[in-house]
Amino acid sequence: MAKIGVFVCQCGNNIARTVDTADVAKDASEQSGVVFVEDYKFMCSAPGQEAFKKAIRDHDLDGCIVSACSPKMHEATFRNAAEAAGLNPFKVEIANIREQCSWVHNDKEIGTAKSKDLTRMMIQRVKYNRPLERYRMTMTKRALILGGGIAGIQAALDLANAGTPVTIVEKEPSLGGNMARLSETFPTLDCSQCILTPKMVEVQNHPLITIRAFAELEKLDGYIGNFKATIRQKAKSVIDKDCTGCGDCWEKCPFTVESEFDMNLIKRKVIYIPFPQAVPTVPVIDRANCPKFLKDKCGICADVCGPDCIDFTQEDEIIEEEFGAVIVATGFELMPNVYKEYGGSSMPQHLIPKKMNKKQRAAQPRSTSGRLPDVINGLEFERLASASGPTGGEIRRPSDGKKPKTVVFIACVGSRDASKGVEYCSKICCMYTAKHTMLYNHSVDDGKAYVFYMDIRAGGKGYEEFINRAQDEGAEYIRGRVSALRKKGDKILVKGADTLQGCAVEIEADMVVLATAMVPQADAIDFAKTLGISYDKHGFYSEQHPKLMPVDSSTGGIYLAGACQGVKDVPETVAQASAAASKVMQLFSKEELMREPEVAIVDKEHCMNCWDCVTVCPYLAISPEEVKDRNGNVVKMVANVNPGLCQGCGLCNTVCRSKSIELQGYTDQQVYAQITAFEGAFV
Amino acid sequence: MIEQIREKARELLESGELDVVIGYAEGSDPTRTTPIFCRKPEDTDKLVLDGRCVNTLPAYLNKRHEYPKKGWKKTGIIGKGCDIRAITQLIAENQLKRDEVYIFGAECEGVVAHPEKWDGSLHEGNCASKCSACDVKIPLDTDFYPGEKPEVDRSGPYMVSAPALATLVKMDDEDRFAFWRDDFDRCFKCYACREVCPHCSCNICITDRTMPSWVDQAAHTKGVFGWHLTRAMHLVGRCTGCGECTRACPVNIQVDLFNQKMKEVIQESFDYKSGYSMEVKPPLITYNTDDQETYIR
Amino acid sequence: MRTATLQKNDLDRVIDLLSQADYRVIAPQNQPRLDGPDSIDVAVFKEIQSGDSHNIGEGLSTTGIKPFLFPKDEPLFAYENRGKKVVLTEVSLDFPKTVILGVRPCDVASVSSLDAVFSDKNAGFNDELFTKRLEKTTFVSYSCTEPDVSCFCTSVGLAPDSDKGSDLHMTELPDGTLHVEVKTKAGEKIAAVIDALLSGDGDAVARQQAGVAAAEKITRLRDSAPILPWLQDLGNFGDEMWQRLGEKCLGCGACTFECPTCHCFDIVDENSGNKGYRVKFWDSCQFDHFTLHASGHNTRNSQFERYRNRFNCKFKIYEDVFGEKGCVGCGRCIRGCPVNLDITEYMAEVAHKAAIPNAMSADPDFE
Amino acid sequence: MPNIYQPNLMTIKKVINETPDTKTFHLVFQDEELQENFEFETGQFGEYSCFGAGESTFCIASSPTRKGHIECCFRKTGKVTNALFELSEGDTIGFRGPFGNTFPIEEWEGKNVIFVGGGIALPPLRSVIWNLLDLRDKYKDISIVYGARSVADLVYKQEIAEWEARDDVNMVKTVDPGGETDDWDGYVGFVPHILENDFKPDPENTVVVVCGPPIMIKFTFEALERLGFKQDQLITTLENRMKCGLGKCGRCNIGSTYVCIDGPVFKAAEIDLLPPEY
Repeated sequence: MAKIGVFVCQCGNNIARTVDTADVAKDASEQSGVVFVEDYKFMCSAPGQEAFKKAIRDHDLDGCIVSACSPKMHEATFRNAAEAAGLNPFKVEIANIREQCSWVHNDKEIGTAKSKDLTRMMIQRVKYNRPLERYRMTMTKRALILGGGIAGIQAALDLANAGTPVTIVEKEPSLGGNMARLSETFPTLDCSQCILTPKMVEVQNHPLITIRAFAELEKLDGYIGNFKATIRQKAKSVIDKDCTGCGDCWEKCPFTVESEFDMNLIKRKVIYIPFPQAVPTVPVIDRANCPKFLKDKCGICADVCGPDCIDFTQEDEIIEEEFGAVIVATGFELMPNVYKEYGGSSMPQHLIPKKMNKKQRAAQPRSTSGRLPDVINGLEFERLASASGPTGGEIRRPSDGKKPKTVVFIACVGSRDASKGVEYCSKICCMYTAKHTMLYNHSVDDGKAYVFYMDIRAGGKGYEEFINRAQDEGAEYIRGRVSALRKKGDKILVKGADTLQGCAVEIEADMVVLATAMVPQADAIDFAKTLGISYDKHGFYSEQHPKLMPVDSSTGGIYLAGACQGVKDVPETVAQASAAASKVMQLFSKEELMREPEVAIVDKEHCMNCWDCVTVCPYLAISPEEVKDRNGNVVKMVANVNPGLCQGCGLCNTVCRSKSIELQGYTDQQVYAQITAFEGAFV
Repeated sequence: MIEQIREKARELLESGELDVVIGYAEGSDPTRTTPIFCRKPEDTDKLVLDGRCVNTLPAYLNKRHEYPKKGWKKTGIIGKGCDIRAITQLIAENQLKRDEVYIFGAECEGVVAHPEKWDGSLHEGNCASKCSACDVKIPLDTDFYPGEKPEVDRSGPYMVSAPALATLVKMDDEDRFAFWRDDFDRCFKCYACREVCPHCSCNICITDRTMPSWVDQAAHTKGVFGWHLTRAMHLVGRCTGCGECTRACPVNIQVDLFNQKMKEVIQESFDYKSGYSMEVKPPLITYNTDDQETYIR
Repeated sequence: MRTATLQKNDLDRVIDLLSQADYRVIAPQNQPRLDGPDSIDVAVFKEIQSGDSHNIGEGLSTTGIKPFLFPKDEPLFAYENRGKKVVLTEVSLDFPKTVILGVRPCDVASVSSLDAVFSDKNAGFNDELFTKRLEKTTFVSYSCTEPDVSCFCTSVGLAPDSDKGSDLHMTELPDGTLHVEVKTKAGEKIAAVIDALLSGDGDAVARQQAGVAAAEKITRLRDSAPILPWLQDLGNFGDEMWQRLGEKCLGCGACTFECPTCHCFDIVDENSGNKGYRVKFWDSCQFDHFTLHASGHNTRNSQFERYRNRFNCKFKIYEDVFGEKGCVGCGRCIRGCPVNLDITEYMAEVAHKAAIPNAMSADPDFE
Repeated sequence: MPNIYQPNLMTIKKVINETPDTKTFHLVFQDEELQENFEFETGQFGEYSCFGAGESTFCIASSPTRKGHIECCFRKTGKVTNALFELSEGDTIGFRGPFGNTFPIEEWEGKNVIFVGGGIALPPLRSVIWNLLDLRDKYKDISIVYGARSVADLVYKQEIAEWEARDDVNMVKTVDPGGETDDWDGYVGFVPHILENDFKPDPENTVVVVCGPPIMIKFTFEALERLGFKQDQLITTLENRMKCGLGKCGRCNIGSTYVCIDGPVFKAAEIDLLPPEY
């Protein structure tokens, strides 16, 4: 027989204002199985918790209801207190009479009646609560970092410096990511590469960090503490361990193609490192463009290589490694210029909203190149302004290399416009556009920079001052939108509106820089599926809780850092990377992994092996299992849940027609008892 | 047609390739046929196949019934197109293996809506509505088909619905509820609708589970609605539209209208029709990150 | 007792008069249905008001009159848990004075079978929910003139014009008039209420002839006499026919729920908060969990065993235990069976086994 | 006459935990007059209810010779027994009964009586055992052979010790192979085997009462018949599923025999005349 204690909290006046807590306690005391009730001002206070523990011990309670605030608040508090008092923590339930009752009612009579119902329902429920034990499991204390940009680099260094072995997987031949492309950074205007490359070198030299550049994650199995990653090391055609990075091969290589790193503004060799400070300094052969691979001609690189480390026969290598945690730091890309009025082309495939059907999607052209060569985007401008860039830091326009005397910068291209682009604010554009005007003014003395903007959003430390400085240095800010860009001789006629002056504006510009929206990587959604994490409608990865768990992904053991989770500038990215690293450290600080026991369990007797649960499980936590008789013959197949993978989402419960799978802690018996205890249930 | 099937069935029973052939024989009235289990070659002489053969025989292949326990390694079964869809669906749901059955299929002219309406022939006045736009009159997956099986285009939606459904959909909510309440008043929960259904495959039905009793067992309004709505939901994306639940109902409640409505919804929302593929899973059991509803991701 | 003639088109007046005399009048009525090829006519017994259309005399209703004596679900009492105490509240046994009109002879004959189970004739336990309803109910039966293909009342000692269990019996004569026979005191009361509509003494000869004519239309003629002795031979319990004939049975309860004499029920508590009802509701011996022990042992583990029990119940157990007929030959179990499992085929087979050669004549195919 | 389905209310006076899933309740009627006048005979059963869960059938496990309260003993297996299991002292349950026939203890006077039980089937035997022990002079040797799957599954452990201690009872206890503990001092083996090979009772002037699962009854009867027992010396109780206990709900019948009315006590000779549906 149940010996249940009911503890009604007044929450100061928060609950007591609209609920007669004494009446709720009295009603509870009359319920079958209730042997102790308490009505107290603050159950969560230290004395409240002590009274709770004392009651458990004195009355040998085997179930407790705390009628108080949301379980999100103090379920853990009271479960821990119960454990300290010798009661299984899962025999404690919270009846939420604050958020779901006192705060939403004004009438005390109604509030009290509802509180009684909620409490009664929990009393019935707790009778079916079984004592549960947390699962303990071993873990592999190695972290996998996906993406070698500033987020991945920072997380790797933090973890490795704390003694955790780390592997970075980067799809490009070098670490660095988008930050390596930047010229200077706002609001301090310090050189981006100057602050980034020392970190890259530190990563390269760190004994606990393994860099897998030019590699991609193919598959991720397992669960928190015990992931198994399948990594494809793409063939570099260069033997890593022998290469000294001398550069003979790429210097002698006679073939060039456009450099992705330099936003196609300049050419690179076919055997190449993306930029001079690349880490690792091991070149790769671009097989798609190398004549050796296309028509078996050339091979100069192999001839000139001193250590003899060019290997044309090298094949992709599949590496399987185990990790305990994963940090996703796959970054962002800029939305290409997809606007005809801005001289761009139509929308690229991956940016087409998912609402389009297959046919509509197929009809969209794939080309991203613009019609007007001197209309460039922010990243292209960064390369033009970068000392290591194609122009050595001099601002020259792409079409003819002239120094542009008039440059128009257009903010919010694609951002904040759900009908044409993305509805969110890309956040960094106001700042980098201001930076660009300054870089431009510093480079071209007599140049004139115009900025078309919607609002200036400069909510960071030193940010507003930075905007002011840009304006002081000569940038002319025009509040308004640009309606069209037209080619006019070798200039671009910018037609816009000045909404403050209330007049139309026309500027003949030498070059136009578009601050296009910051969007997830093209393959972000596919990659999320590989990882089994959730994402929003744009393809940014979803955090577990927007405020309280901003770096946890929806899947245990997978954390998010940087712009893959949402638009961010460098300081925010670094902060989040460190936060993700500290989450991993926290996970690895324990001897064993503890998993909450609220996972699905299978009723093997009734399971009819339709595998609906297997199909529906988003975490791949359920698999068929053989049931054998005494002689080892397979008598039937049933579903089996891996408690390490199960996140307790309950989808399997809903699809199981035979009711053969249920969630521990939320069993049918518990839920049914709870529902039927509500007197109005079947009216 | 039936002669060729009889001959083939006899041959396979004689050779021992099949342990049994499930088919139809003459019933106890001239208007009816009845399921028959041919074990001996000579039993196949009793096989008939015409518009009276209403039963969906794959119900006998459902693990829930005792038949698979009899130790039959390979079962022959005579199937109309819709029955074969049911077999396909059973296989898709892992309730049957393809190599456990040998499917005799033949072109189906349609079946009578109810034996009471049989007057010696099949015509517009007595043919079941499910047959009106059936696209599997030439069945899909057969092991034996008398003669050459013509190719049929089945790419379109399967939108056969009873005229009664249209009447029902036009009613306002209150009238429709009243209609069902009055009709369900006859239901005494004999579960004929469940037992004849090839897809009700739980070894213990949710209505028979007592801990807890989600569905009230008694046949009052709550218990009856509880059962029929649960049944309808359990068949979403799985029902192959054989209509046996309605035909079998001893008090003539058109319970398959729920299934038909659900079939339309599933087809409109997910472009899915059941029983056409062993591989494609019904949408309601599939976790898909491409789902058009963003909340699910 | 009294006999008389009633005009058939006066049946509406009969309903009016009985309603005015404070009877709750139950009569067979066609249920509204949706149009379309898949739906068929349904007739059920329902309370009828003046002016409602009935279908008395038009075929056998889809369901019988059992629900008016033994409802498909009914509360036995209410309970309320109050802490450690429980308060029980009895249900009312004050049932309305009822007349059921147009009951077919098979259905009305089934009442005494049910009474044998529920009244104190059975082991001294009187189920007042049944007996008090029965006390308040008067049956006005109506001979069949057009038995259908599934009817077999003549095989179980009844006939299309039987008046067993009836209070007032009507027979439709070829001239369209009704021959009325008052059988009991309760029937007399009805006759008194409708006295104005009754005339003469009735045509006893025509009534007799109508019965004979109807009986001749019944094609399922089985001799049920050899069945009981054959079933009483325990050796036949393991006969191969049970499995052979019963294997197509899918285990639904259609036959039992439509049967006028099937009386099995289950009892459960239906709860809402601290209160609830203990409810008695129809159950079926055809369900696999009917005899399932808590231990997992099932005394009737296969479906054919369950149907064997049903057949035994109809033709042996009812007679052994309750001293009544277990089958009234209404044929609903034949009409309602989804797989055409036909009880008369069992009867024929048993008769055949009991070596009564002429029993096979109605079913020449069954060799 | 009151509603035959409406139970009488009883208060749980005492709860004894027999095994992890088996409990004994001591029950008294809340109606004092009924408590005073309630009569039953050994072998009869009742319908016990937990309001909100339903009714379940078990025997009255106490002896009619011991007044003051009745006892029931049950294992939690289904909805009702699980709910009953959660009740505690002072709570109310419903009871309908007594129902069914009784052990013919007058017939056994002057004879040796052997009780053979397995697992949760000791409660019906325990009623008749105490009944006989309270009338000890009327009977000759009384033996009890009791077995369970494991030591933990033995019910009435204290009373087993009590019977072992008495010199007018021959107590034989056994557990299935694998179910023994280190300090187990009884036999290890299945009941029919122990009975036939170790205990070997003499059929002369002896009756045997067997209770247990159907399979155990079958093997025990066979073993006893090999020892020379005749069918009319063998008695058992059948426990078919029941709901009403009144011969109406239709589920406990074995052919034309209703266990709730004609049973639950049967002689082997009577069972032999029943179809094999138990």
